[in-house]
Amino acid sequence: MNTRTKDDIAAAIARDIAGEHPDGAYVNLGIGQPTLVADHLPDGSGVVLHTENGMLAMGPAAHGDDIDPDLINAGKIPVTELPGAAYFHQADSFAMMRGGHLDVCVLGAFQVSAGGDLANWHTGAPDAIPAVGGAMDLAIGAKRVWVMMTLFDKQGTPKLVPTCTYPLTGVGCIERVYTDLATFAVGPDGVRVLEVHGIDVDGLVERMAPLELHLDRVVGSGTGR
Amino acid sequence: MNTRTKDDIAAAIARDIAGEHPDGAYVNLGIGQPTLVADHLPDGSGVVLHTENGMLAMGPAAHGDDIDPDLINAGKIPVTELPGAAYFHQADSFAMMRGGHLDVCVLGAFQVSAGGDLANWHTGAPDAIPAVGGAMDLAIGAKRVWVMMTLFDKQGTPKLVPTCTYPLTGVGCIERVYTDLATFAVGPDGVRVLEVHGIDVDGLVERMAPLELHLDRVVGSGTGR
Amino acid sequence: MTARICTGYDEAVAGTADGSTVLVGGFGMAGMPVELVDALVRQGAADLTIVSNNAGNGDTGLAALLATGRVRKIVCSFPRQTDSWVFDDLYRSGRIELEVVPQGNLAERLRAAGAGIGAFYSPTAVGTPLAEGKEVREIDGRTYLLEYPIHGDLALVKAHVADRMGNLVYRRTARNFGPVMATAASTVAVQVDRVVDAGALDPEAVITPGVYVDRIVPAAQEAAA
Amino acid sequence: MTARICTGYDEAVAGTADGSTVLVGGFGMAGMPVELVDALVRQGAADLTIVSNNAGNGDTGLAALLATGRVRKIVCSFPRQTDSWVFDDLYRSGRIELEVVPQGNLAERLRAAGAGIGAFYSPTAVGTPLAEGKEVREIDGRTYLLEYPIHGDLALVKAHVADRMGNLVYRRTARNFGPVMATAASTVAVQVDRVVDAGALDPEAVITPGVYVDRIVPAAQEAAA
Repeated sequence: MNTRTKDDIAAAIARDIAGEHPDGAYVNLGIGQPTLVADHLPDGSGVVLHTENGMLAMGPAAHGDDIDPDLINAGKIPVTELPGAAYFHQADSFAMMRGGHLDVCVLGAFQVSAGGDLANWHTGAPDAIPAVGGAMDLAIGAKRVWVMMTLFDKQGTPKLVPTCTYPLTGVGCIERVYTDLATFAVGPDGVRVLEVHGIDVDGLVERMAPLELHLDRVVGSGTGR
Repeated sequence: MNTRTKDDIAAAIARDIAGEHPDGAYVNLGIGQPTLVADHLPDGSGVVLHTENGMLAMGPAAHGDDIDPDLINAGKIPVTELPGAAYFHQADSFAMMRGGHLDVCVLGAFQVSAGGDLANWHTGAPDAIPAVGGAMDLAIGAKRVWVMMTLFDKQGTPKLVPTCTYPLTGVGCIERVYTDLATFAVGPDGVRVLEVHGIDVDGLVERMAPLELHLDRVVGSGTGR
Repeated sequence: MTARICTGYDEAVAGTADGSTVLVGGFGMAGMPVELVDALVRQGAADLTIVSNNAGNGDTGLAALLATGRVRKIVCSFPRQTDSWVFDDLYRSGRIELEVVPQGNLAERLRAAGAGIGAFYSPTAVGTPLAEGKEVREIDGRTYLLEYPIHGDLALVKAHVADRMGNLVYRRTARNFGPVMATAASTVAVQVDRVVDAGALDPEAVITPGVYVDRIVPAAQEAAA
Repeated sequence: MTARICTGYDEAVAGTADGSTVLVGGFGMAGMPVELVDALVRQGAADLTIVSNNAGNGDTGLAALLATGRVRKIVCSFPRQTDSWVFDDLYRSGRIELEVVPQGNLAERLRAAGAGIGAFYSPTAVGTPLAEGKEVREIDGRTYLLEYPIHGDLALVKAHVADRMGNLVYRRTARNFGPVMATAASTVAVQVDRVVDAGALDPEAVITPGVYVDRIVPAAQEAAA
């Protein structure tokens, strides 16, 4: 089976960001896997990374002597500063996000619904300690919010679902879902399969049931095209 | 008659600011006569002047080569910068004011009511072009808002009145009124005469009628004390 | 999108549609983007709503724009000045609509537009004629008015220096409305004294991060053109 | 009042009353005022409400304060971290109350407190469990929640350099919550790497103007004491 690795998915997102924003995009990459996208941005893409703890033009992770405890990303990982960087406080940083000034935000997810609802902050387990961070602000803030996740959980249950069963992070906020097996557009028109990878469309439809999939625009290895 | 000049009034306000804020006060001086207060602040008072167009530690008016068109006060007069100055934008400047972080604001007035209402932005004349500037924000912003004005208009009518007849700038916002003939405390307890100058108390009571004056704490030349 | 360095002022205001709301920076002449306003006069868009602290000085800049008769409405805090004869005449003859907004509310409404805030409760103007028609609410013992954001289609801003990423710094009190207006408009055009390379501005001292800026005109380049 | 340079951390937190709300800066350890929090542990005030982005790391600083059992409630966006065992234990055993607030709403509610805004409508958290009990309003076709200010009795902030007027600059992403918390508390205590004379900081680059700062502890002075 020829499924995509996290790196493949990150590369696809990076390609789409660069393709849709030829003059450079302002992008926020959520904690965890979405940060991999930064490693795949093409040279000269002009993409500027925002980290919601207060910085634009964030550079790659810092190592060795470059580590400065005052310079971290939203995941509290030491990072670096690129030429043209700017620092700002939390209210200004989230004003920038909430006001819709960032082009793309890429987040991880527990679940995404067909209509674009996002659940990524709480499993709903009664003993879990709730912690939201900036997730709810990011979910509704950027012009376009994309999700990067595996399509199925460890039990084989789809994470793209008719309706989220986990507590929501945001309503109708997700536009696209990048996964190991397929890429989807979600929203008011429902779920449209954009690409498949290492799975054929019939297999995908079967495993995703009862979720209804629009298949009129599928491309990718799974279709043989 | 030994009434106070504008300079005398400004000196009295400066003395009171310094007396009530021995460690230095943050003060906004309104356009026009209140700016005279700056000239009377005692050396070492530590008073820091705010100008609502975006500056703290504003210095005296600029002259000659010191004039910089980018450095003006709220009256659009060229001013100077003192050591320890800070610049900020309009939203931050009015947040500072509205949030109650300034100790004293001194404003001019058309009328002040016994309860502390202020009218200083509009005469109510039907052909007047309304223009409020920062007056309404200043009126309700500082911890203590004081007025500096002549007690009577050119027709001899008192400007400290039972109820303002001019359109209001702010409700119940004024605490003290400094005039050429007397200084008053105003507010929920009504009008209390604090000092008189060049007018005796009986004369003051008569000219201010029907406004009721509390006289239990009067000092000054008019009483002979 | 990353800011574009324009070859002239006309390019920076190109495409402004009839009926646009245009935010114009400046407090008096400090921070007034005169050359951009002149370009808007040449560009010819009509039926404009202008949002600016004042309503023009003398016969140039904003006053010249008003004189074209292409401004339907002006939203400002202080239209009436000694040299605002162009506006005064239009207003008195009923040829321009005026919305007077207290200066702090004007700044905060622009900030709200940029920060994705739907509306906010301000204590400024409570009990005054400018409260007419506004929703009133008591919160924690204090009375507030509900104020809505002011969005612009275009903002014209004057800053001091831009870097090639669009980061801006201002000069002294000329900063005034620039930073908030730059957050509040769909297209932001900025005139600057000069443009420097990315990395030449101190990232700690950037006032307007490049994410807010669309078009930049350096004065030096204009002079050389 | 002008800020006071304190001789030590204990002086900076002296007088903190039982039942106080204390705002604690920092995002993870960046900008965390560890020495001021340690002083608050020694000071002994109980029944505290702490407002901070996280709920303590390891066993020092905020975690040490929680471990004293003198914190009744914590308001934060992201309590759960790999090293938040002190908080986790208190929470699971029902010995601390938790209010989870999305990070952007937390910053904006602090800003509102400092800016004199009575309440504001935020689009963040609409349709999520964190919207429970909040007033909902549709404005211009979008749904918002009504959010109230968060005022502090005391703010503990870490900055980089202060001048003798109390003006502050920060370092990189350690700026985070410091500037908004400094506006939102009745008493603001700041620890800095060093104090310089008035005039030594660039007035264009001051992030927190001195008007917001009450008490300053320079690390160098503490080391020398």
